[in-house]
Amino acid sequence: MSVVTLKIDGVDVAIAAGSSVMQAAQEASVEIPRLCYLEGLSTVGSCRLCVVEIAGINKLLPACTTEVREGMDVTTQSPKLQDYRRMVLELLFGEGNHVCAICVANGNCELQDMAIAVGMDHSRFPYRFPDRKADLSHTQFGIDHNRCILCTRCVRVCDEIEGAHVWDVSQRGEFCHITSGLDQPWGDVDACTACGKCVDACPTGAIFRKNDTTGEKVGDREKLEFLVKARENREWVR
Amino acid sequence: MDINELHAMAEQEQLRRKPHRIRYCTSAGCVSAGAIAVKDGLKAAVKDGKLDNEIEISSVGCMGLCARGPLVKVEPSEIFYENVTAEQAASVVSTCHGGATDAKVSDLEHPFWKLQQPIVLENRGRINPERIEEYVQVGGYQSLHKALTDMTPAEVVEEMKKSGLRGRGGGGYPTGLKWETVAKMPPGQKYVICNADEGDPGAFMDRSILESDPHRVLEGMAIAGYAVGATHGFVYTRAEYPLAIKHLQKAIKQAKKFEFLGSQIFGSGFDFKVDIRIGAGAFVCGEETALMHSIQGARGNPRPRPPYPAASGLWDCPTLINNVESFANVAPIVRNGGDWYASIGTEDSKGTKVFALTGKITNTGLIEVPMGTTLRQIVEEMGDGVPDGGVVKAVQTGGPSGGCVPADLLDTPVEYKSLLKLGAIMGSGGMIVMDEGTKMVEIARFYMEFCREETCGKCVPCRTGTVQLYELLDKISKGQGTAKDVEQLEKLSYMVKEMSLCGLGQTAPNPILSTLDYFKQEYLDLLQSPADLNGNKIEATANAPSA
Amino acid sequence: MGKVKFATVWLAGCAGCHMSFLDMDEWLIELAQHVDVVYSPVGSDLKHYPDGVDVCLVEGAIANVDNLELIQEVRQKTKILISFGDCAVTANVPGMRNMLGGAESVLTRGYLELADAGKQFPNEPGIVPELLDQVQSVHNVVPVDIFMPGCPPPADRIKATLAPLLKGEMPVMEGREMIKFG
Amino acid sequence: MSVQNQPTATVAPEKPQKSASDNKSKKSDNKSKKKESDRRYKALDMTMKRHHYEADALIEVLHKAQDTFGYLEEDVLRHVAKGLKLPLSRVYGVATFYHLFSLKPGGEHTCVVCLGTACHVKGASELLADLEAELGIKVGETTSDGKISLLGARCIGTCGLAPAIVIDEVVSGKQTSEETIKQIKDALAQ
Repeated sequence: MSVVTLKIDGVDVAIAAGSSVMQAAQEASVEIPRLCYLEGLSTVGSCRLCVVEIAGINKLLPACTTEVREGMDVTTQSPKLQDYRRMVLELLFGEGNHVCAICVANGNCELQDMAIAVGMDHSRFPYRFPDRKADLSHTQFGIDHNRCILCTRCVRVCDEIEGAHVWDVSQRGEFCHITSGLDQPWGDVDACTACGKCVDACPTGAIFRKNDTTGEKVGDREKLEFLVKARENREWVR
Repeated sequence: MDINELHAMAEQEQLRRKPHRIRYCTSAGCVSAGAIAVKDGLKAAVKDGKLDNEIEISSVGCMGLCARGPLVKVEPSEIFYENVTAEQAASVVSTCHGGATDAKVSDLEHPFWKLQQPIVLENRGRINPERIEEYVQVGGYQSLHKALTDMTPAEVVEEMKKSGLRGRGGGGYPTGLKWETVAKMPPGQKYVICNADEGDPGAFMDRSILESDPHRVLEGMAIAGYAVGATHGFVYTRAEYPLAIKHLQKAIKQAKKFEFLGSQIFGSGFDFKVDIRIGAGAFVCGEETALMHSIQGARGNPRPRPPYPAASGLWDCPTLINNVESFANVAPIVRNGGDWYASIGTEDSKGTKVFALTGKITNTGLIEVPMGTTLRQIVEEMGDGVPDGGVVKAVQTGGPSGGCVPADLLDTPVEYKSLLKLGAIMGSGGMIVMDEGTKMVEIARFYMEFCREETCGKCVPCRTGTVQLYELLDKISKGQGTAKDVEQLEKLSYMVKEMSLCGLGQTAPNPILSTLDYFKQEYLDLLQSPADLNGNKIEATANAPSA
Repeated sequence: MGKVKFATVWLAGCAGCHMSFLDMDEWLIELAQHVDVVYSPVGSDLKHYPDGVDVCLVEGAIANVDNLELIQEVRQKTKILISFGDCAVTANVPGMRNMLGGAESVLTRGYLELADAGKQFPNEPGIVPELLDQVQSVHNVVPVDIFMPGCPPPADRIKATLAPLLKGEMPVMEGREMIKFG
Repeated sequence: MSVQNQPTATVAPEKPQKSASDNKSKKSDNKSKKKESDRRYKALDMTMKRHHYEADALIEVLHKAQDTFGYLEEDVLRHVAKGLKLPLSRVYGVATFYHLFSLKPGGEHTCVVCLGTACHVKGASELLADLEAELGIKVGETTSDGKISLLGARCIGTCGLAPAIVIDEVVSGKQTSEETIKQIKDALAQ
């Protein structure tokens, strides 16, 4: 396997060719903000939080979908990136109804974490207060679309790891939402195996276990990575 | 089919022709102006005068001067008539034998015609788009023959590179380079896609080409297939263009029948087939990665590039995507050589460009001008300016991805570089003239509303940034904005531009940024007067129900 | 140096932020040595917001005409206005009525559809303030100088925000301890 | 913050042209309905077969379904999902992404107002507002009697004729509100 070397925030990293800048950053112990990225799933590059500056390229590129190249010089933090990332967070908060105080994921929410990471103490853009629904038809789980940020991790985990493809995105633009089956109640979708992987994958409190109340959801996000590697490498011990 | 048969086919068509032909335009513009009644009138006159053996009444595609339809052309005298009525039809027929007509003759010396240089539109008014024989009669498929029998694929690519042709869909990427990249990919399954998902509101160049001269596009695609090593092509077009689809379907059928498409074309080892894929109402599918997802039956969500389609496109195979106008330029380039094409236009931009000239302009229509023609020549000379003595305020190019060029910069030549420098873009060819009465903030709001409705929703900046941009513009245009809102508008515009995943989001703020550049005062004039300002005054005051 | 003129204001919120303020316990005594509490539901009996306030903590969102009137007065008369807690910063729980639409549909839902008895709108002009169509965060209505999120902001966060101000410095609102929502 | 709040509302959907078979099915009485629908399913099956039941043909198949049934009802989507071996949510996601696909039945007649730039510059939004007032419905809606749907189009490509409308597939240009309203009345009277 060939190896490429590159610099991330001045740190030299050597990593297998074909890896992403995100993986290289992890190797270099550099934290890059992200929401749609989850180790073990395919990448979509949609949340745009992980955009980085690469010397010699006049476009910002997402770390999760950009392949490493020999000699790359990557900058993951700059005033501009910080400002743009903060705007992305403000847009996300304004787009849904994220009332942290009453959310199952309060304190264990990646959206909340990212807001702190980018220094968002308030949103400069007005909140939209969309009229969104919650679906509690499943015996074990619920989905509250108010808290959904459309990262599509649930869609991918269900399709790529569980193989059930219960979820997909329907409509378009601001009306996009996660749909189960033919826009049926989740509990009515035959394909759902109630495996709970979408609960673990969800970065916010949008998909949750029904017996969790405010601040009680503790998602096990590393479990998916473990599962993928377990299958690949036949290592069943964490 | 070999070259002798091709020539024979052209000759036969020539022999079949009657001494006189009267061509009427069947494009949407003329049809809704009454072209069908005119056709009926022409046919009746021929029948009544028992002139069936001498005069042929035949349809042609768009002839360009849409403002003055229905248009009728008489051959071989090559006289154009404008605003023809059904009542005038008989007298137009009589001109074939020296009669007189009161139908208005188009002034072919007018700059509208004079400044044009038709290459893409060279068959305008000359062929019936539904008859392959007429296309062959004007030299059609000879370029394909030349490429397949006299040139290697590498030589075809070389001519394309020499021509300097740049992508006519708006991006302006050098076409030859794109072809070369795909050609250099390892052999195996490759695809050619013709992007006919013309979605910019105010643009109808591609529709016109497909409706009027579909074989030219097929010929260009087949040559491209040969050059890059692809055997399968797709035309992805809009369901909103039923006539274009019909003509294209017919053209494919005819081309197959005469073996211009299929296996071992012109006895060479080259096979090529073309399928049509019809969109279902999504502007974003004009973006190449979204378009490919759509061809594969998925939601039209774009994906990050690289990998570019040239390396990994349709079904992960190397794929060449060009738009309709780019493909329509291929046959003439192969016929006359890349150097010939490169001799037209400017250093930065070679060849010609087709524009749909619309808005507050006297001569709306479709024109093809050499690159380097100035906007002033197009708007004032060719277009005869704003009707009723109005004054041009700005010209918008590039639709929702483009910008406005203010009247005092109209001497700018039409070139990729020059337009980009002004914050506008070449775009696919929509050119909308705005007069003094046009409110620029309103225009920016209109385009943002478009983008808000057309964003696919995949990436955050575009999905929700366009909503916030729209709301800001709406607030400002209603007179409720503050200086802070204008500042916010500009900041967010840059963010959406730099952070969005695909071209739609990356260009969506352009109409805002260009109007802020040239017409900032119009924004400021709309702000709340300082008297209203108490910090940011709340917009909705108490509104309790009357209990 | 004269004492800092300090105020706290309670708009549409649950008073939890003020409770958290009181949770600062013994530091309140230190605070009292540096400030004059000129207006506050928990620290003063004055009925009118005075002129020349140096620092004001504003709890709650802008939900009715009284809130609107008061916040505009506060802004005019205050040097440093602090959005105090999630309701002030985001409209938070009071803002959840915005999803129902305007004031009319909210009242209809609350006083007609869900009422068991005596279905009628509250109506006492001059006493029951009229609802605004949309509940707004404070900074959507007037400019805000410092944002202190939290539901409620923990006592330590309030202290860490106020302490620098007493020394004439601006607090640094960064990191989980200072700006976590919820 | 008004219409934008409904996740289900599509903004200004461009609309499928109605097919002859759709009109026919509406008129057919209940007895023949079952047979009629079987025939329509057969037509759909033919299309899927022609595409070798490949998942990639989803959009082509949905076009056919929309043409045949007039709109994409739940049973049809299920049938397509089964035929092409696709997850239900995937089919639903695609069907709702494209504005030409409609999950609700449209009116017997359609009036499409082009809202492209050239038409906008020449007063299409005022024209649309007048039509909304005249018909008592908003763009994208169908009158309660099911007679006519009022739709907006992004651009129908006849910018030289701005402002342009399409009533039951017939394009008319350079419209005034009065002219369009008259044409609608004529169409409804047929």
